[in-house]
Amino acid sequence: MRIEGKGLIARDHRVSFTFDGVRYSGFQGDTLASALLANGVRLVARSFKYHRPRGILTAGSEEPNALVTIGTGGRQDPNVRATVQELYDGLEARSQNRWPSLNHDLLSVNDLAAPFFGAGFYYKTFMWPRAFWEKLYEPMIRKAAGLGALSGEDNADRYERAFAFCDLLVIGAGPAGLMAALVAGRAGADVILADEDARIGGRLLAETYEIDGKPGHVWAEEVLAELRAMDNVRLMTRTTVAGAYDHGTFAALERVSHHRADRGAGAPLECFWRIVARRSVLAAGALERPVAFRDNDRPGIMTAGAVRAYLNRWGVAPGKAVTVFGNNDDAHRTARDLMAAGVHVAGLIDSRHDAPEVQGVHMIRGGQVCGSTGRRSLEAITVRRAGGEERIQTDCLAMSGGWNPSVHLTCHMNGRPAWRRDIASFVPVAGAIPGLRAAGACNGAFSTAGCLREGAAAAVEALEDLGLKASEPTLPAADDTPYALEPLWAVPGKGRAWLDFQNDVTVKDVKQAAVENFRSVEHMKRYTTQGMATDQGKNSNVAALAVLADATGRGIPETGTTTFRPPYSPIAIAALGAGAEGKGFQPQRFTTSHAATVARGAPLIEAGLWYRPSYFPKPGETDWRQSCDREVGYVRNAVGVADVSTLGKIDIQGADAAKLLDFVYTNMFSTLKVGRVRYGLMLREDGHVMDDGTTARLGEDHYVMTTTTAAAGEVMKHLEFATQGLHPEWDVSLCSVTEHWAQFAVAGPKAREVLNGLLDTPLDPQDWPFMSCGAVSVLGVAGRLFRISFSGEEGYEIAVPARYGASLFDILVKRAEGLGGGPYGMEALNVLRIEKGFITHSEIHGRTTAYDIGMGGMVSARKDCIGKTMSQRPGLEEPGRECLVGLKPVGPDGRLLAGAHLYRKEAEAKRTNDQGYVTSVCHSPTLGHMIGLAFLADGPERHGEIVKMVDGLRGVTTLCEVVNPVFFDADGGRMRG
Amino acid sequence: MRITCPHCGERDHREFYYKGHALALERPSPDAGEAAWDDYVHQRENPAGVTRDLWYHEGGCGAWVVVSRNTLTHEVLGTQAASEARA
Amino acid sequence: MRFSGLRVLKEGLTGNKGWQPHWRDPEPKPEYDIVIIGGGGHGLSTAYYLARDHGLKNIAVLERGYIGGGNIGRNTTIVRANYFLQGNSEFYSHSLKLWEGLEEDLNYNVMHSQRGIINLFHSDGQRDAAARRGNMMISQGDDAILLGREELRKMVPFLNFDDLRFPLYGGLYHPRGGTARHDAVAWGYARGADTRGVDLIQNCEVTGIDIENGQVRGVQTVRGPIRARKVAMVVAGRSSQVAAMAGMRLPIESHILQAFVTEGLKPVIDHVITFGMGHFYISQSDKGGLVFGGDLDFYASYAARGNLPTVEHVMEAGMALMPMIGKARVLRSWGGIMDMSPDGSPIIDRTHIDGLYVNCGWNYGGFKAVPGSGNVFAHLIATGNYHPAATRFRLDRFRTGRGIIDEEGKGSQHNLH
Amino acid sequence: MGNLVAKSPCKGLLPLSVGAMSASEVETGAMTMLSPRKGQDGALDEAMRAVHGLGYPAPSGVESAGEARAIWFGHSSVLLVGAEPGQRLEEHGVLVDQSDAWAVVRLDGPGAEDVLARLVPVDVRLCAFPVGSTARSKIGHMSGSVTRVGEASFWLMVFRSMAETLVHDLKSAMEAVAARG
Repeated sequence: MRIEGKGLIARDHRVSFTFDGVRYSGFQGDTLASALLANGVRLVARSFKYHRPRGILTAGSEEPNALVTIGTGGRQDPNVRATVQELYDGLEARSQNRWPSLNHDLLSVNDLAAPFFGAGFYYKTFMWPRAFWEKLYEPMIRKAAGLGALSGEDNADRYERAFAFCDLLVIGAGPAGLMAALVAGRAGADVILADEDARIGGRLLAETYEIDGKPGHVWAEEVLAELRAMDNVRLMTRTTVAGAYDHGTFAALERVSHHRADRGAGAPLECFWRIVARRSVLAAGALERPVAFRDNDRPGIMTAGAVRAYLNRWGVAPGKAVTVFGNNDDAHRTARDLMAAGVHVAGLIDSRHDAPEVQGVHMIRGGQVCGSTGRRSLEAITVRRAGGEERIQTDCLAMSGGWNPSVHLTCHMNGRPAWRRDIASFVPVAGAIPGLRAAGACNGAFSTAGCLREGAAAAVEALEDLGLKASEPTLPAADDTPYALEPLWAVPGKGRAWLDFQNDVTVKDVKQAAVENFRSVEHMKRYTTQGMATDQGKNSNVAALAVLADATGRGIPETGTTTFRPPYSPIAIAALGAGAEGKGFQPQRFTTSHAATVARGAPLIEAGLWYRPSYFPKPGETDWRQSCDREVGYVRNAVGVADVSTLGKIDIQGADAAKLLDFVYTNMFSTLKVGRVRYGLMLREDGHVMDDGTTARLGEDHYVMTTTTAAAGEVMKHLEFATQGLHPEWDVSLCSVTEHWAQFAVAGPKAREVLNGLLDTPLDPQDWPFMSCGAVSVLGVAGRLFRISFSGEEGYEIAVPARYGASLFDILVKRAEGLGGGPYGMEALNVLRIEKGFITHSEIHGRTTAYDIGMGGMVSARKDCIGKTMSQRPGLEEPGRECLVGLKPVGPDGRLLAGAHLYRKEAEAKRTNDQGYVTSVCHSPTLGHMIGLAFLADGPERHGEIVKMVDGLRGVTTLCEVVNPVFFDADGGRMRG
Repeated sequence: MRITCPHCGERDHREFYYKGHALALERPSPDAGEAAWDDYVHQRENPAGVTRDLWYHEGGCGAWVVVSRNTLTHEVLGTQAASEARA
Repeated sequence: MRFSGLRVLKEGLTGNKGWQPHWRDPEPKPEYDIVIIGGGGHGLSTAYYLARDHGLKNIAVLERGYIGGGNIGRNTTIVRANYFLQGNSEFYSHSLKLWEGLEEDLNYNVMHSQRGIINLFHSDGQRDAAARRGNMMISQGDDAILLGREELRKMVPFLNFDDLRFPLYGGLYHPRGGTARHDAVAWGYARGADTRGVDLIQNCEVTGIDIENGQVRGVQTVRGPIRARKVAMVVAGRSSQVAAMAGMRLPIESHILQAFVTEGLKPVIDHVITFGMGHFYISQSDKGGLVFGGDLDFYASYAARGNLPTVEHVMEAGMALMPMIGKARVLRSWGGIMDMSPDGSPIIDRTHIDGLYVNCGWNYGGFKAVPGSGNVFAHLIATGNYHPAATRFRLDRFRTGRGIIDEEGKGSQHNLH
Repeated sequence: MGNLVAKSPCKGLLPLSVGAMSASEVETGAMTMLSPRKGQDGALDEAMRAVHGLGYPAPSGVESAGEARAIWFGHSSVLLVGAEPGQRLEEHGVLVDQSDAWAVVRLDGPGAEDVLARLVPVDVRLCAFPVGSTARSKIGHMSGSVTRVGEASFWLMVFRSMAETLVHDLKSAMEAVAARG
C-alpha cells in the first residue's frame, strides 16, 4: 500500500508492468519489489528445496527469496532480484521454480516430506540399485533443483568490458563513502565513487536520519551536486564493485540498461569494469540479519531495515498491521517511522529485558517471536514472553538480529575478519586488501556521525599515502548514538527455523551436521549447503555459525567463518566474457591472398590464428580429393603456387647473430655461407623438438629465420629469452618480419618459368642452386627469393613487401595457369610433404626427439645448443623408442587412418601390445595408394616388416608394410633440379 | 596483478607471459653433469614465500623481466630487466 | 551405521535422533605403523585401501586443517579415463573402475554420475589427435566414440555451430566419463577408513619428518611427535614444503587453478563438455549450478585465489562456445593450488629414504584419480611393489628421460602444461 | 605482365564514423625498426639527430620532426615513421624495413579515450597519457602500439594481418561509447 506524500519516487511518472501475467502499476523510482509490495503482492517465489512460499525479505542485492525471470528467448534473464530490478514501463516478470503455478506448486509436497530431506540425506540413500542413479534419481533431483531457467537460446544482448584508473576508489556512496569522496575530491585526487544503487545515498535514502539538520537524502543530493562539478571525480552508479584482486585491481559490474524499456538502444546491457586504484576506501555499509524462529520464512516477514526502506524511500507500507521484532535499538526506528507515517504497529517485541521504552506502541520487552502462521503469507505471530505466549495478528513482521558489516571484499585476498563482541559482528582486519581502508558501517561504525567521521578519516589517510594534501574536513552534524544490542541468533523451540532461506537450511540442519561430526564450519556449510545459495550466506552465515558454535560448545571466534570469495554479487558470464561471441574470441589473421582465395571458392582452414585455403575447387569437381589430387599434379607435373606468408619470419642481425643461431639450433649456422639457406631443428631445453624451419643468411651478420606457422610466437619468445636472459652480452637484434613480407611458394618443374619474366634477371640455375637465396627485383619491386622446397620439386619462395602480396599472387597464379598449373591449398601441400616424408607438427608434436624423427645426426657434436644436454638423457635415445617410419598398406585399397595404433601382425589390439601410432596419412595420387607416416617402436630397423594398423574407433584394421618415410624421389634429384 | 616493467612502468599482468623460476637464467655448462641439469630443468625449491620468477612482456615491449614476488600474497617486491639481472 | 533409504525413512519418522558421527575425532597415539600426511582425497583413499585391501589398522591420517579441505573440496568434479599415453591410460582406467563401484563399496552416495564427456575438436589435425586418444582408450578396454559434426550437433545443439572462431569438427565422446559430488568422496573415504580403524586427526599440522640413517622414524606435529614405520606424503598443494622436511626437492611448481559456479538453473547442460581451444570445460551440478573452469592463472602461487585475466579468458571461451550461457550469473569463484609436474603427470613412488613415500604432482587432474591413487599407493606402501596400474609414475623419470608422460605434448619442463 | 599494385592494410575497411568519432587509415610512408647495436645507444641517438632532427625517444615517448616520428617501440627498438632512414644510422643501429608490417589507424573524436578504455589495459586519459605518449600494449586480444597524437587523437597499430579484427573491435567499442551518449 502506497502512503501518500512519502518516498523518493516520481509520483508523476506512472509505469505499468506485469508479474506472472497480471498487470500492475508503479512509479518511476520503484524497484520491482517495492512496486509489488505497493500492489499488495506478497507471494513472489518458492524456495529451492521445499518449495515453500516466499515473499520479499530485503530491499537490496542480498535478497535470497524474491528472484524472478525477466524477458524471453535470447534476452531471458533468470534469477533477477526483484529488489534490485528498477521498474520500467512494460516490464514483464515471472516467478520461477514452481509448477504449474506460484500459488499451486506441486513440488511443495517436498515440504511435507521434510523429515526425510534433512541435511545431507542424499549422501545416505539413492545408492540402490546402482543403475538407477543416472536413470532415475539424478534426473529427478536435477529437475526439482535449480531456480530460474536459461532459455537455451544464444544471448541476444550486448555487453562490454572496460578499464578505468584512479587514485582513489570509493566503494559505496552512503554517508561514509560520500564523505570520503568529498574529502578526496576537494583535495584534487583522481576519484571514482561507485555504488550499486541507481541513486546515491545508501542508507540515507531508506532512513529518516538528518545530517546538518537536513534529511539525509537531501544532504546526499547536495554532496552529489558538488562531486558532479568536479572534473577529478567520476561517479559510477548502478555499479557493484564485486571483487578485490591483486595490486589495487577491482572488478565492478555496471548495469547500464536493465532499467530501460528500450534496453539502452544500442548501449550495452552491462559493462564489466576493471578498475585499477592506487588506494581505495570500502564504504559498503552493513546488511541486516534475520532472526531464526519457527516458520520465520513466511511472506510478510522481512528485515526491519527493508521495511524502513520500503516505507521511507518508496512510500510503501508492507503491511496494514506491522509488528517489529528485534534485539537492538535500531529496530525501534522501524516502529517509530511506521507510526509517524500513520501505519498501524501491532507490536514491538524486543528480546532484551532492559530495552529502552518506545512510546505509543504495544511493546514487549524480553519477548521473542517463536512462531508464525498464515497460508501463503503472514497472518499472525506468536510471542513468548514473561508469563506465557501471546498471539498477535499481523501481516508484516519487521525483524532485526542486528547488522553485519559488509566485509566481503576484504576477504577476497584471504583476509579473515575479526569478531567484535560489542556489536556481535565480524569486522574487517586492516591491511586485508593492500591499499584499502574500511570506513563506516562496513567497519562496524553504525552511527551516522561515525560513518561520516570514518569516511573522512579514511580519505585523509589515503590522500597522505598518495602524497596529496587534504585540508581537515569539517564534519557535518549527525546522530552519534551508539548501537546497542544483545545477540539473538535463534529463538529456541520446536519446528523449523530458517537460517538460509533460499537453500532451506534450518537451525535443526546445522545442529544435525554437528551431531554427525561436521563440526568445522566448512564441513557444516558443505554438508548442509548453508550459505551456498545466490546470496552466498549474506543473510545467514553469521547466525548459522553462531548456532554451530553453540552446538559444538565453542565460541564464535574459534568456530571461524567460511570465506567470502568474488564476486560480491553474481555477474553474468556474458559480461565477464563480453565481446567473445563468434569471431570476437580470438583475432583473425588474413594473408594478402585471402580475398583472391575466397573469390576462388576455397574452403578455409585455421592455422593458428591464420586462415589458409584447404583446396581450390574447380567446376565439376564433386569432392575435395579430386581437387587435391589435381593440385598435387600441378606441382609434380607443372607448377603450383601457394601462399606461405603465415610461416614466421624473424630477422636476426648483429655481430653475434651466428652465435645465436648455433645456440638455438641443433645444427651449425655459423658455417652457412652468405646467400645460402639451411634447414634447422630447434629443441626445447628438455631435449624435445620444439620447431623446425629454414634459415637464410642474407649477409655476414644478417639472417632470416623461418618458423612454422603455429610456433612463430613461441620461437620469438624463445629467441628473446636466449638473447636477453642467457646471453645479454651478445650483439644481436631480433625483429619479426612475418607481416612485412608476402611470400609465395612456386613449385614444380615449371616453377622457374613462372618466375622468369617477373624477375628483372631470369634465373640461372648455376646462380640459384638448391638452398640458395638472395635479393631480386620483382616487376621493379625489391624482393627476396629462396630456393627451397617443401614438396620435393624444384621450388622457390618469392617474397615482396606485403602491400604487393595480393597483386603478386594474382600474377603468379595467372602465369601458373598458363603453364598447366595453378594455386594449391593445404590439402595438396600436405600430400606433397607426406610423399617426401617431411614432418610437420603432426610429427613434432612435443613428445618427439631428434632421434625419434631420424634426425639424431643433426645434433651437432661440435657445439652446445639449447636442449642438447637433456636430449642425451638415456631414456631419450635408447632402443625401444617409437621412431618415424613410412607406412604402406599391403593391398592397393588398404585404408590408413591418422590416429590409429600399430601392433605386431599377429598381436591382439590391446594397450599392452601397442607398438606405435599413425600421425599423417594421405592418398598419394603420385603413387596411387594411401601412404602414412607413423611412429613405431624401433621403427627404422623394421623396414619391410608387416604390421597391423588398428582403428577401433572407426572399425578399420589394415596390414601395412613398414617403409622408409621418403616415399617419392628418395635421392632428392627433383628438388635439386 | 600489476607488474612493473622496467621499460613501460606498471602494467596489468595480462600483458605478460610467465616462464617460472628465475633460475632459468643460470644455465649450467654442457658438462655440468646430470644432477646440475636435473636441478636446472626439473627440481624446484618452489617456495611458499618470496621467489624470483621470469616474466616476458609479450603484450608489451618484449622485455624479459625478473620479478621478486611473494607466492603467498602476490606482493611484488621488485622487478628488473633479465638482461641486467644477468649482467 | 549402514546408510540406506530405509534408514533415512526410519530416522525421519523418529525425529532424526539416531544419526551418528560419520567419523571419530581421536587423539593421536604416540606410534602408528603408517602415518599419512594429508587428509585430502588422496590421503583418505590411501588410508581406506590400506585398511580394506591390506588388513592394516594402525594407521593415522594427519590433516593440517579439516579433512577434505584441499583440492578435493575445490574442483570441477570431473571423472574420466580418457588418457592415451602408457602409464596414464592403465591408471585412469583402473581408477574409473573403482569409481564405478564406489557407492556400494563406501556405503556413501558420492553421486558419481556417468553422464558422458565430450572433448571437442576443431581441425583435421585435432581429430587425428583425438583419434589417437580414442583408439588408446579402446585398446585399454575403455569406451570412446568419435563424433562427427552432425552427431555432435544432435547431442549438444546449443554449441555455436554457426560462427565459432574455431569451427566444430566433432568430438571424442567418453560415455563413462562424468562427475561426482566432490565433498562426498572425501567424506565417504573418511567414514570408510574410520570405520576400519584408521585414526583421522584433524588440526594436526606436521612440522617435521624424523629420519635416522636413511630410514624414516616418524613425524613431528603441532600436537607432538608421532612415531611411524612408514610415512606417506600426500599433500598436493604443499608437496614441496613437506618434502623439504625430509630434505628433498621435488620437480613441482605450485600454481593456481580457478573454477567457477553459477547460480542454480534448471537443467540445460547434460554432459561434461571440454573446449580445448579455449581451455574451457563445463558441466551442470545436480543443484543446477554451471560448474566450469579453464586454464591456470599461470604464475607460481600458494594464494589459492586468482586474478581477472584468467577469469575473463574462461568466460570468453564460454561465450564463444555456447553463447546461451551468457545470462547465467557467476556466483562464486575460487582457486586451488596445483602441484604442477614437468610433464603434467603425477608421481607415486618411494623416495631415497626408507619408509618414506610420495604421492604428488596431480597437476589439475587429481580428483578423478582419487580412488586409483589411494588404491595403488596403498599397494606400494603395503607391499613395497608398484601396483600393475601404476608402474610408471616414477620420481626419477625426468632425470633419466625414461617414461616421460606428456599428454599435452608441451614438453617435460615447467610451466608448459 | 603488368605491374605490382599496392594495397593498404585497411583498404575497404576504413574510414569509419560513429557519432562524433572517426577511424581512418594512416598512410605513414616508410616505417623502419631501429635497434641500437651493442653499446651504440648514444651514437645512434646522435646519428638520428644529425640525419632526421629527432633523437632516440625515451621509453614510452615519441620524438617528432616534421613528418618524421620516432615512436618508442620496444625494449630495444624504436619505429621510425614517415622518413626513409638515413644510411648513417646503419653504422650504429640495425635497421629493418617494417613499412608493410603494420596497420596504422587514427582514431579521432571526443570519445576516443572511452573507446580505448574498452580495448587497452593502460590508462590513456590525457592526465596520464599526454600528447606524445606511446605504449606497447594490448588492443583487444592483439599486441599493438597506442600513441596519442592529439588531444583527442590516437594512432593504433597492429600487425597488418589483423587489420580486420582491429576495425571490428574498434567499431564495436565506438558504437557502445556512442550509444551511451
